[in-house]
Amino acid sequence: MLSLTLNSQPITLSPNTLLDQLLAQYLENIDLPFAVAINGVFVPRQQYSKIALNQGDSIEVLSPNVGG
Amino acid sequence: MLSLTLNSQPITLSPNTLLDQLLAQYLENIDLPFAVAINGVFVPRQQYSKIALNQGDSIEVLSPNVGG
Amino acid sequence: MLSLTLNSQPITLSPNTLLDQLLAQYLENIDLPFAVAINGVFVPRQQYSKIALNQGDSIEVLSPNVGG
Amino acid sequence: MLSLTLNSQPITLSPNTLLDQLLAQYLENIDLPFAVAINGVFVPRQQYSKIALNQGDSIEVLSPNVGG
Amino acid sequence: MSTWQLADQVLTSRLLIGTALYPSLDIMQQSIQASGAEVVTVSLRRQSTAGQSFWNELKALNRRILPNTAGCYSAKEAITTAQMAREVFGTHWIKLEVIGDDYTLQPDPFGLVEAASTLIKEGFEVFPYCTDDLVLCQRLVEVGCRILMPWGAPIGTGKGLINPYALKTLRARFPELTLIVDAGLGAPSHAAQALELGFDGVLLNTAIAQAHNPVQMATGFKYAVQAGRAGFEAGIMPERDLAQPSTPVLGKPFWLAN
Amino acid sequence: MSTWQLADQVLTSRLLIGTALYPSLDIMQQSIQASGAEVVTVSLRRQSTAGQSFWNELKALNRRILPNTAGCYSAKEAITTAQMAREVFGTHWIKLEVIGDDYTLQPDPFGLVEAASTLIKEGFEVFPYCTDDLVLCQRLVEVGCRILMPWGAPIGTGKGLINPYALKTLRARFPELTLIVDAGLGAPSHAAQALELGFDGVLLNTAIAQAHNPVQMATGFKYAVQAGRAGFEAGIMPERDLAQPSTPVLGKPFWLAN
Amino acid sequence: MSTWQLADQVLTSRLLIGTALYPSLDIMQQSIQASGAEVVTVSLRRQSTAGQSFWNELKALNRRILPNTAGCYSAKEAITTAQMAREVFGTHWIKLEVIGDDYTLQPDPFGLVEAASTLIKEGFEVFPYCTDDLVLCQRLVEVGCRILMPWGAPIGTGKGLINPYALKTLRARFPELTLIVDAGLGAPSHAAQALELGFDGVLLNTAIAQAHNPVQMATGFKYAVQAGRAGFEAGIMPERDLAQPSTPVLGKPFWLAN
Amino acid sequence: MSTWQLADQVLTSRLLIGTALYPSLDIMQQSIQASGAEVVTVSLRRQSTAGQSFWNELKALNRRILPNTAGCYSAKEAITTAQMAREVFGTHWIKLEVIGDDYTLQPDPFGLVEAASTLIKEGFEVFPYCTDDLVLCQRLVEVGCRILMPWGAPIGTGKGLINPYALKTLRARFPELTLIVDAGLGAPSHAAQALELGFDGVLLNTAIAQAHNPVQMATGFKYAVQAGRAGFEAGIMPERDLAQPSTPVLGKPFWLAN
Repeated sequence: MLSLTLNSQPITLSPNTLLDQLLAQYLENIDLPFAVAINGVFVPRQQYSKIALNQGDSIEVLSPNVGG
Repeated sequence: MLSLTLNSQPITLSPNTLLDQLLAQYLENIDLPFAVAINGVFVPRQQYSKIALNQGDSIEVLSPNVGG
Repeated sequence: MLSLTLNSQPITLSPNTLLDQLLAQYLENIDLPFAVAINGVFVPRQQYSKIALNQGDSIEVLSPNVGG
Repeated sequence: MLSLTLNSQPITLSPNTLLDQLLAQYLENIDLPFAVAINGVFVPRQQYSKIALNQGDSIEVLSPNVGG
Repeated sequence: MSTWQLADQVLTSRLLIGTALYPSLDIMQQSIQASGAEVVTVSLRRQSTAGQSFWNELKALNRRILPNTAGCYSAKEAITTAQMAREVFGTHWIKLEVIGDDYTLQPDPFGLVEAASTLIKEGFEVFPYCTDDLVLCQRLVEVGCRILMPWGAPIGTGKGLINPYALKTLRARFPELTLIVDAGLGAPSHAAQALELGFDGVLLNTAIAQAHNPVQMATGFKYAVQAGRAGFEAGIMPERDLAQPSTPVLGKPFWLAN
Repeated sequence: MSTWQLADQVLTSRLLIGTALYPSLDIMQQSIQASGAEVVTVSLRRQSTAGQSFWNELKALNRRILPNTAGCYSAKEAITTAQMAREVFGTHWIKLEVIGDDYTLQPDPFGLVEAASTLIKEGFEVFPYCTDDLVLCQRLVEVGCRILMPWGAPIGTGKGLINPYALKTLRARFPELTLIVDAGLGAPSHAAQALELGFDGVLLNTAIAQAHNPVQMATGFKYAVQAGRAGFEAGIMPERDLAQPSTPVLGKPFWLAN
Repeated sequence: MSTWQLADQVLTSRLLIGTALYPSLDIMQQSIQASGAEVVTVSLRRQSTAGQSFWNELKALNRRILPNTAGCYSAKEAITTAQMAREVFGTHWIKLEVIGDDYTLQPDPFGLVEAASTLIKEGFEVFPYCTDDLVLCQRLVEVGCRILMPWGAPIGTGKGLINPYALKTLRARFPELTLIVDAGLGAPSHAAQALELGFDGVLLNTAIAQAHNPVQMATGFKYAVQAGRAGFEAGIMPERDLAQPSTPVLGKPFWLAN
Repeated sequence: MSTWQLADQVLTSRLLIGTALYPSLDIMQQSIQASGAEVVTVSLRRQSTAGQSFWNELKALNRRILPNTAGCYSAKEAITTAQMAREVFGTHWIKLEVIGDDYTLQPDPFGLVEAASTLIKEGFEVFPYCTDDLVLCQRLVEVGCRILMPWGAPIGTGKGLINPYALKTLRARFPELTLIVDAGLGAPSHAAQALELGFDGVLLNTAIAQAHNPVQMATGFKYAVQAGRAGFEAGIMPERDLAQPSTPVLGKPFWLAN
């Protein structure tokens, strides 16, 4: 199993999980637009299905919020 | 004859001229509201017909103008 | 007896007491220059011996103090 | 002959002239401390005798002046 | 837009405007329209052709008239001028100017109190053009003034509020009075600042009349008093010495977390 | 009201407004409406319930969105955040913040130029939140910025324009650029002053959101930018040191003649 | 160091100093020594032990004494106090204070002129503590004042010169008078600024007496008046809007030539 | 008078002075003497007759020399100039100027950090002429600067401290560094103010050299730094909004009692 973090929360995944699988699982109830970065690097939407997650990856999923 | 000034212009009048006589004569073409002071003292409109002018009187007839 | 005040303190004096008598009595231990006002009016030093005090007089004796 | 500039003045030198030879010649009457840069690069004093000048060199010799 | 009370009048605009110094009467008329001002200041002068045209324009504008005693250097002069103005314009309102100095055109505190006292007894509603001196203002209030018009800066200088501390003091000490900044404003932001300090209105002339484009400048001042008043009523944030983020720090991605 | 060009957009309002720090989303929505702003700033954060409600409100408001990179302390962070924002909001506009100091929240000139350079090459329209440093601004222009957003004062301090001299210099030296004062404004008069200096617009958040009455304060700032812009276009009178009468001296009665 | 004339005295120092509010008489004595001041202000109060010690110190200091009428709220009070002071201190100098307001402790223009007029007729040399109001100052001059002491700011606030424009106007309009800024100074730079404007001296108390270290602060103000006066006499450069190099551009090496 | 540490030197005066722009070398020499400055700035230029005379005067003055890199527009130029200066003047001190703009003559933050970094590695004691930008100053400290010389205003403008807020921030954030205000001062009070803010010294040239009487102005600045430093060390009273009497209210006569 892989240990990684999603928005700083520890999660475990089976090896070879793709990013879009993770997102489908974790964001199923969310109706907000979002974007993803892995280890501080932006991942465009078109690559979600091509990216396999790795041990220790730090995944950020961000959505609109208030700002000044 | 009396020598006096109207708005600093020297004028001569026959003795016993009343203020309203002077005004009638000098302001006949004027369509502006005005007020009068004699020797720096305000003369209300109702008194025009009661005031006899005197030698050396300084008469001011003032009307609306621009102001800040 | 007369009732009056010296620097706002009530005092009583016998009639016909002169100002310099009062001062001699009340200021005997004081080594400060001073000036006197009675009822808010300055009394020059030369008049101390000529002024008889009256019922209700308000006497101020003032001396140097700090000031800005 | 080489063409170069000294403090923006064109000069000509025979090939293989060393920097200290040039300085001896051009600065003989000067009693001011100075420092030298060739083509915008500082040349320490100890190297004057080792540096041969080249065609097109731009030599600056600077001395103390007023400054804020 | 909310209304306010100026003497016996209910007004909407907090801008009072002068009628002098415009390039033309036509531009004056357009500027006053554009300014939204409901009160205009005028003077009394000897008759002239210009005066005739002005009077016609003024009647057409149909604004509330506030005659001034501009140019008076003594209480006596100002009182006579005020009496004449009342008869001519049919109003007991008077912008009381008693000038104390030729160069600064500043109000004479002494003549001003004397003239205000007399005129109030004669039934005038006195709008005294005064300095920002608190004690002078107290005296004016003691003789019956309900309105004070301290200067922002000397007439025609366009410097804005040269002593905001004094103006703030006046507002704090006279919470119930009508306070109007009169004279010295140069830019719309100056008017906004006066209103933000809690002043009830501003009166100006030169800044509009002598702008490159008076009509547009009048519009600028119209908005400026609305801006400043809204700011005052809405409660301006206190100034802070330390920066504070507006965007939330909660929910930042890990790379912003430290 | 005239229009102006901000990047590829034609706008009417010269006020850009933030979406943070309001007492409630409802008040945020009303304030933005009242402000007349056509551009609103937003951020990216981890999902939250609040974020969901905000997003719904934001869509309903139908304003042009300017995402920020608030909270970023390096060029790399800011670049990643900008890339994510482009995808989320579907806009190549980015308010670029690279913070250089925790206490003043001031822009980092070095990181800012680096991030701006990269983002412009990637096709972004960069709105850099910068200091009023002329040389920094020149560098930003050299790497392709067409818009500059110098601070008025540190974020959230409400101090207004702490260095008008520097801001005037920027306007004089970059006559063709779009210049917007971003951050530090506290009162409507500050916004008016910025516009009077010739700035094209102002961006603010705290002064409105943290007012006692944000909706009314939003109205105040709406008028303030109109006031300041009109003043700028109309040509503000030069400041004078000597007083000048507005009411004419010609035609004065004899008692005013000396 | 050059000398100057204050009323009938030739002085060296342009600093006048108060005697109140010091942590102790000993520190007062040291501070006055350190300040270099040759004139000290004092008051009249009812006798007290403190008064006795103060009087002994004061005699030992051997400075020129300027009694005040502090605390007076009417011309009558001030006149009586002045008369008493003349007798007690053996000087016809009087610092005339007629306070018009409890909170700002500002001079009452009306009472001040009245008291000054009476006292000058009685042979006093009046040092009126006044506002920066030009017309008030003219009245004081008309009744015979040869010295004016306008405030910098309200007593004890330490704000410095809140209205330099008004102070400059006074200096320009009264080139022959002795002008001293009295009250409101907080820092040595404020005193220097007053002297740079051409004022003949400054009078202060709180800023020194209430400093953490009064003796050292007195030294600071001693230097400040010397600094400001030298600046005034030497001719301060006019402020410029454009930068100008100090180091010469002539003779620059080629790499600096463009 | 107390001493302070500037790099490896113990100094008495907190005034550093330039050598340019004087009406004559003789007046330069007298001005430097009068100023009490122990450190003088100089430049490198091509030889000239004037340079020869200057050099003789400079040697006679026997002051600590701080060469500048005035006129340099890139790090490379500044580095070469610094290296030449070290050899000519026999000092590792260098006033590092990298100018970023022809009109404001303001420091280039980018070139400055680059040059400072290189020069510090080569053993120089770098005195960087910088802006008041906190992040720039942090970078300079990171590359090894122990001294910072932020501008007060653009060189030669005489405007004084145009952004005291930024200077206060620098002092608060760098309590251990040597901070000197360099450039833009016009009057002695400006220098006093800088010292009162806690700055360790000031460096100036134009205000003295271009005064009507440079020698006297030098004296003025000598006193000004002493005044400001004493004020800083003695603890300047906090500014108050409400007036406070200095003369005691206790012991007032009855007519002052209410």
